[in-house]
Amino acid sequence: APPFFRLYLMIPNNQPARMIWGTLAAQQMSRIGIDVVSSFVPFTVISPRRSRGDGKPHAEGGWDAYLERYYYNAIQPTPNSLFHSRLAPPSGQNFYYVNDAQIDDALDRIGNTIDPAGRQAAYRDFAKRWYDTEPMTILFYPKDVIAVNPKLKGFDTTTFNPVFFPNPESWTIEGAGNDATAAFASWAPPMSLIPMYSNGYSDSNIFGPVYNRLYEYESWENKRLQPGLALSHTMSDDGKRWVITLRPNVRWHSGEEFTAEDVKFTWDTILNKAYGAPISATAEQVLGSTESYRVTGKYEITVELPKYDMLFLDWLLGAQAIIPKHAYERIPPASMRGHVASTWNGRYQVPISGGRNYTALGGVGTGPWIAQGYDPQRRAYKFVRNENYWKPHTGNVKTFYVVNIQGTDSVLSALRSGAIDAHDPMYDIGPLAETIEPSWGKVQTFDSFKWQHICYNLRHPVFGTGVDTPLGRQDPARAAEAAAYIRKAISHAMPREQIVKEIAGGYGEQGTVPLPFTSEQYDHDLLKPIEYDLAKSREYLERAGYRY
Amino acid sequence: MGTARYIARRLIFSLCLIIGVSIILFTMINAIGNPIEVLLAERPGITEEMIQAVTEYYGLHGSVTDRYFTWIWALLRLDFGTSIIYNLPVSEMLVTYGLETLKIQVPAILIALCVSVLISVLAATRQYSRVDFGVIAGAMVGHSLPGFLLGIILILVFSYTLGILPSYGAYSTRNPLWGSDMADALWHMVLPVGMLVFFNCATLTLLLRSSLVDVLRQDFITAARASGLPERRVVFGHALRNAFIPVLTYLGILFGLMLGTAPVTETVFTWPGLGALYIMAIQQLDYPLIMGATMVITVMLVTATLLTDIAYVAIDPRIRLG
Amino acid sequence: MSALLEVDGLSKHYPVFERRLFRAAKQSEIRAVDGVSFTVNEGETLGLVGESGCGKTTTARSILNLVTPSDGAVRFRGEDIVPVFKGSDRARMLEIRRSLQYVFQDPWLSLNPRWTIGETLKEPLRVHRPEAPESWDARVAELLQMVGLEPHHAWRYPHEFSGGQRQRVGIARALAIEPKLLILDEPVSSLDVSVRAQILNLLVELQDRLGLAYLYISHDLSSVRYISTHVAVMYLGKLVEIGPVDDIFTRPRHHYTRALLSAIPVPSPGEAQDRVVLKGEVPSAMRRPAGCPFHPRCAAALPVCATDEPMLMQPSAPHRAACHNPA
Amino acid sequence: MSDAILAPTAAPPRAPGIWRQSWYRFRRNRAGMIGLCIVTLVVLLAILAPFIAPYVPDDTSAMLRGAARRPPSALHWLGTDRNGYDVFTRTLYGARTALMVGLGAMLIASVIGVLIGGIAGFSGGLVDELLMRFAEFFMVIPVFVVILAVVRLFGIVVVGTWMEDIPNLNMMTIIVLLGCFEWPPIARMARAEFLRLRGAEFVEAAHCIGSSRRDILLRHILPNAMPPLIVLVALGIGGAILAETMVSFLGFGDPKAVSWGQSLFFNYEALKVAPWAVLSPGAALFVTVLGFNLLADGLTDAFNPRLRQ
Amino acid sequence: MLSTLASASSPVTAAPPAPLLEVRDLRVHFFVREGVVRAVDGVDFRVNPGETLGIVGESGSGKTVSSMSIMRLVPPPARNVGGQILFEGEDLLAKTPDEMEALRGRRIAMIFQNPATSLNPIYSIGAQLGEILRWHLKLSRAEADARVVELLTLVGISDPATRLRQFPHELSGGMKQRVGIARALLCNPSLVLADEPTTALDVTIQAQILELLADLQARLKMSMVLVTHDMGVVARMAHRITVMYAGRVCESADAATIFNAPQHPYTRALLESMPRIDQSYTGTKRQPLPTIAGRPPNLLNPPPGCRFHDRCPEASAECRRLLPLETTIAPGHSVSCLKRGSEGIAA
Ligand SMILES: Nc1ncnc2c1ncn2[C@@H]1O[C@H](COP(=O)(O)OP(=O)(O)OP(=O)(O)O)[C@@H](O)[C@H]1O
Ligand SMILES: Nc1ncnc2c1ncn2[C@@H]1O[C@H](COP(=O)(O)OP(=O)(O)OP(=O)(O)O)[C@@H](O)[C@H]1O
Ligand SMILES: [Mg+2]
Ligand SMILES: [Mg+2]
Repeated sequence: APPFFRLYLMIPNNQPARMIWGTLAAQQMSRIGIDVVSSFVPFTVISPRRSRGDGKPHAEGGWDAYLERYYYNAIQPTPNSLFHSRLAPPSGQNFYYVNDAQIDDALDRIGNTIDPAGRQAAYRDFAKRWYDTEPMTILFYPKDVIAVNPKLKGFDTTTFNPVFFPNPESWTIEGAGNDATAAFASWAPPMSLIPMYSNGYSDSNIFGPVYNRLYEYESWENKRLQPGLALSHTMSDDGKRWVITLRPNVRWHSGEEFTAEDVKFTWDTILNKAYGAPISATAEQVLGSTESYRVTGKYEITVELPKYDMLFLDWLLGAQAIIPKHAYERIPPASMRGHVASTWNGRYQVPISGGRNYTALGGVGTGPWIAQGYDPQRRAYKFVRNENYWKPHTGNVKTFYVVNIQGTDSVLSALRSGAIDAHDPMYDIGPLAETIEPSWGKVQTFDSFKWQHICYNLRHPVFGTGVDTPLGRQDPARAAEAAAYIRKAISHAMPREQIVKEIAGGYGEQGTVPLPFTSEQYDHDLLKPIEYDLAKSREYLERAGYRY
Repeated sequence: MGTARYIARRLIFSLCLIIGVSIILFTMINAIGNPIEVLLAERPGITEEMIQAVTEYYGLHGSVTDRYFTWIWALLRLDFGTSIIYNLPVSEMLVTYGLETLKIQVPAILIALCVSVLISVLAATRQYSRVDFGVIAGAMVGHSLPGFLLGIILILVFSYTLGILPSYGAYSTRNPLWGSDMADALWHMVLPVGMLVFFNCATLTLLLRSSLVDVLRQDFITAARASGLPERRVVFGHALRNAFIPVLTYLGILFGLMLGTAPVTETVFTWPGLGALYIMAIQQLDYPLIMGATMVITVMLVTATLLTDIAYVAIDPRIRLG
Repeated sequence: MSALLEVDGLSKHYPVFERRLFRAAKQSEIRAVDGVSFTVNEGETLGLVGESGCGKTTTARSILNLVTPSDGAVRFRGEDIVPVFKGSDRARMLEIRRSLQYVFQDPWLSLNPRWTIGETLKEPLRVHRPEAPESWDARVAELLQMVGLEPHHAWRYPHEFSGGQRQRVGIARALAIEPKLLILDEPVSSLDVSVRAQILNLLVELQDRLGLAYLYISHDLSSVRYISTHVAVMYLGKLVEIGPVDDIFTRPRHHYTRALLSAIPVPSPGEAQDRVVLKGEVPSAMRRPAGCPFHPRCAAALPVCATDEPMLMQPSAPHRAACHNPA
Repeated sequence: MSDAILAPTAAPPRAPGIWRQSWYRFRRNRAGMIGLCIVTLVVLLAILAPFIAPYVPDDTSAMLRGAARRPPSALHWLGTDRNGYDVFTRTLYGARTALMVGLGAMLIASVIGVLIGGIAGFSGGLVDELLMRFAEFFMVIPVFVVILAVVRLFGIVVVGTWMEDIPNLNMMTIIVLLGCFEWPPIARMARAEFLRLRGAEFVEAAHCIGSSRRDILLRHILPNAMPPLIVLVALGIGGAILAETMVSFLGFGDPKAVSWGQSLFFNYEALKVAPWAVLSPGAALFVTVLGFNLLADGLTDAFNPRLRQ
Repeated sequence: MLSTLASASSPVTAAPPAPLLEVRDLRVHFFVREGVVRAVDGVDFRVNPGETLGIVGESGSGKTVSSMSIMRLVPPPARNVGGQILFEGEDLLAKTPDEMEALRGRRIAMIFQNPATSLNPIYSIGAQLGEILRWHLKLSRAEADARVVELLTLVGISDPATRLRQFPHELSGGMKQRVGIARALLCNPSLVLADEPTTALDVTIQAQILELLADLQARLKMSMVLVTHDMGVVARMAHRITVMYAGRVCESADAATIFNAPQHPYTRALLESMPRIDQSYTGTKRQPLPTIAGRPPNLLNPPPGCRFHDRCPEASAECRRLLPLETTIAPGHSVSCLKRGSEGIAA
């Protein structure tokens, strides 16, 4: 029988395990009558296709479907920053064109409800609608598996952009005296080391240790916010007016003092389109404009939000690093990405008070670590302990490296040879965890806030809008319903249990909706695992009007 | 005189080759579309001015021919542009990574050369003996064993099972071997160089042995023996140098081959060289880097060919110059 | 006796290129053959002798148009065949090829190693079609017998034969289309002494039987003496002496011919010989001396020899030498 | 006039032809025979793969059964790999891809090479000079690097065009590229042979007889130029197979192709956990390349008759 | 230049002096896959001091192998399987490789057939010749150069100091052969082996080289073995001649005897089958030349009996069965032919 329709599935080629389940997914789809054209491509092929913003299918230069690992930019799940129909590209990050009135409504409530119980209900509504229509096929929630040097103590966090990152200030390497050297492996080379340009942990692994945020998370375990560069804040009852008191006597690595002007500068640059920060749109949604905040004291800044948004605290205050005005304000917007502050390759002079200059080898921050630049031969970014950090270091690490190592094998042999102490979770060492011997590697697992999914272009006439399905053609009013049937058919064809067990090495949970499995917002009663059942798949396709 | 003109001719021809490759390369890259799209695609909300600035920066405005000449002109000033991914001057990256590549390739060729000379002499002077047969068989196996498979096996044995050699990178990030950076670098070179040596050695030995066998049959070798020269001088002084002439071409090719397959070698050993850089650049569509790396690899190859040609002149007085 | 082949002022010049930086520039030329004239009459044999590189082969190849002559005429039965070869009239060209055949020096190289002898011998029949294909096999057998081989040899490959036998095949191939003139380029030089005689005998016998004319090229003077009726001596692309065989061998007039004759060791020990041993090397055709090309090596050279080039004297005389001071 | 040693009256049986002679010589070459056996075996296995293989090549049922990355067992003779494929089946089918790549690439290369080399050698002069410079040009281009780039970029270009419907497009691209870059050695050899044969006495003899140019080219020169070219082609097949494997190993191969390189690519990471999934295709690759190299070695000897002895 | 024949003062009449070189029953076989090629199968000859021995025979008769085995330089797969080579009374075959090395080039030297291939193309003339001198005579570089110049002058090379720095390809064929001769004479050897030294050269150059060789041989009082297939050359150069056929000696005698009173049918046929340059063939109808029918036997599997029997007009049943041994029929003249009184052995 001829296939029902053709679907182009792009599988990012940077993660062998994903390539494997991607291939499996494609095979399963063809088993239920879809003509799948799968290809392995680097993410750089996917991104321009999806960010064209015109919703064209693959054959017309857009895209149909691809595999992705995703997570929210804050620890509180913020689906409202991704899936609202308002956030369609090019200005937003709803690349998938999720466009559903019920979902929009739930997302708005998530963002703007101050009351925790009301917000919880909104999360539930979001999850329910998602579970029913499955705009994407969430395959599973991977666990982060990280092997560390057994002598390393104090590594109790996984990296999570950009909130958690290797925080070597709390590491202790046993038997290494008081000035130990530690090294951390990061998979991909960074794109830019200016925080607002960050693309993920490939960047934040490196710039993270140098900068601070206004609020920081206490630990991965409790995920509670605690003051960072801010000491405290007050919020009006309607959640719109905030007064933030900053920590005094904090010094930048250059020796200059940290003040409210730096916070303002940071927000200004994020909002300034000339800098081209990808988070600009989200920041605009939260802050409105540069008018909404004022410096009201050397250590105080007052903010008037257009309306309450949970992202303000959880994302803008808690996840966006503050950059130094005195060091970066002279860099023209267009060359910010190419500047040494962004590449850490080379040195530049930062004018400081007293008419002197500070020679910077990388980013200038207030953080526990001072950037020492990039060593291309070792492929490593070097850091030294910031002895004047406002919070004492609790570990014994004095010199720290972030090394660029590609490949699971390589990272494990690096760990084995003692070249590194830990690595980021990109490596997916789960399937290889059994090969790690306790003498050289301790396997640590963390519940992660990510999910692996197949995402669809929801403007695709078949599985997106459904207008080109038999049912949709017959009855245009039921087109969306038909598209949902198709997506559910695909979803039921995915052997999630096997994918987790056989490919991810058992480190993960079966996926349902884009909410972290271990988060408070995940409703375990509602969200039962989606069973692998080809008969059901076929049934759904038949409901969409296809005949076997 | 002749030699100078000959070299000048070769130089000019090499230059033409390089220009030809650059045109092909440029056409290929441009067939894909304007790189700016890829470059800026992931930056939502970007302004016109910024596009303009970046366009300016990468010299991407104007017609295709304009861009080609802009590019060539930049190349001539050794300005390869800026890597999109790393945000670094490409020329700088090529030098750092190129040196790492040469660091394993050149010693590998030299060692392989010495070893294969010894082995081939051993075999060729005992033609049809068991030693000879063993050498041929070994060389044949080595010649057929793909380098990267060998690399994988070496890693499996020496890094995984025995755990005595590092399998990744060119340096320890910290705690260098015996506290010496030098020792540490050599330590890391053992496996990749070992693999390349084995691989080259096999092919070189095959060639050198058969060339040597041929030369040893020649009249002038018999004449040298008949003049009472000791066997060692006959073999090393008279036969070997002649036997090298046909092998010389291969040495040039070998160099090209090694650069050409550097991506594989460097992937297997995670070596921070040009090959690995190239793979990365292709994966990420880092156009300036792709173009720069390809040009550098081509120039190196052309140089190797040129050097081979000149070496011919040095080793063989019969080469007709001019 | 009528003239079968007349060669008149035949020249072949090869340009010598020098490689410049960008292009090759013509620097000078090698006059491989320079104004050679001679006649071969029906049923006669003209021996063409001279040292290596003096242009014997080039003369033969120019006659056959294997290289295009630079100048001069080659008349076959009075008709100039150079334009015919240059022209596009293939039928006419084939007609001339039929009467004019070539036997090569090296019996090892002149047969296609991948063809059986039969195929090789059928090739001329296939091209010229003197008779119907059915009779080709019989003709091949006949040819093989004519040169002293067996019919079943048609099934063999060249490498299964000895040098003498291969040379016979080469002759048979040339004879397949019944030519009038055979050009033999050193047909016995690469053969062993004991085989040479067989081939020479065969040539003589064929000439007697078929009335062929030969242009016999060799530097083996004894075989030339045996087989030729006339001899032409070449030196550096020029004819220096020509005449009836006995005249040349007993009363050579050109000093080069004399030297050549005395350079041949005679197989009779103790026979005191007036030996002329030439000084110096054979000059290359590229750097030809001015005047008489032979004068730098000539013991009897006069001052005029260094400046004036001597011509072959007395156009009508049977024995002519190009020398200012003939012996 | 008769020749005493050729006296036998009855015609002896027909002597073996030149190809057969080569075969006799080849048969005595041990290395060549081993190579031939290996190559024959690989070809047979490739042809018979559907009948021998216990599974279809893209059967991932092992994964659904929860039996991926399992060591060899009665069910899966060489184990299963990370994808849940049966290693034995994949290795068998991989031979088809390998041969397709090797033969396809070398077919293209030989056609281009013989044409260009033949034209250069036969016409000589300026044409020769230009063509050989052209060939040299192709020799300095780093083939492997170009393949990576083209495969990668091609993947972007074809989307939405008719080319996309070509089955195994990536593989085809690799084959064509290999063919387009491997021809210079063949062209050089062909040119040398044509040049040598053009001046060969038996070719001149054909001229003398009056054979036409076409006859001379096709009936005299070409067959005689073949043997060294065949050797080159045999060598090239091994090289092409290797190149494809390396391209796949780097992740630029055809995702749908069942190729050894692809298996290596996917299982290399799991080398330590499931070495069988890497070693089987690796060994197959090695043996195949070795087979072609040995074959070429044997052919060199067979086609190099010291006819004069 | 006029010269007298070297053979004019042939030292035949005196009682045979102690030979410089005596080869007895030399056997060299090639062990090839198909079997054993008996390239040299029982060869005897001797060379007296100051004498030139010519060895003639058809292609493949074993001339080269015989002379190479005197040098102990037969290439594998050939092996010496028997016989003695007495040089100044000592058996060369019993010497160690080191002893042989000391002898080669110094006491016994060689001139090669093809001057183009017997010089190393990548070293200058001076370097190649000097190396030998420095090795054997332990001369300094300057001394060696002086000696090379001296020898190059001796062999008639003009401007030897320049030639010294030239490479073989810059010299003409005749010049290269002169260099080859100079190389052989470097250490004043007492025996020179020359394997077809002029075959590759032009007629007039050949005459020059032969002249030079005869002259040098007489002046330096050395012995020479001259291998050739040209009867004319031996007639001119050799005092004594050994005729070989299929790995065996047919006839040995002084030059005049071989040419004037040949005994062996093969020697006779060889002499007769050549047209004579000093004889006219015109006038009458040309008589066919006498020929030797057939081909030399295959040495891989030589027929029993006399190696020449199947081409020999005189052959009898005996000849097909018995291998003739060499017999002296007159002083200094030996033949291997049953019809000439040789003993035969069944082989
Ligand atoms: N194709 C060519 N290009 C340039 N020069 C050539 C060519 N063919 C022949 N010559 C030159 O022409 C001259 C005559 O050569 P040719 O072969 O006719 O001499 P030959 O008398 O036949 O010599 P041999 O006795 O060696 O056969 C030589 O100097 C040779 O170098
Ligand atoms: N490598 C070899 N393998 C087998 N047989 C060989 C080999 N070399 C020489 N022979 C045989 O040894 C015999 C003697 O060869 P040799 O070279 O001594 O002959 P020759 O008399 O010097 O001939 P020519 O006049 O051709 O130089 C020949 O019959 C030849 O077939
Ligand atoms: Mg000639
Ligand atoms: Mg010989």
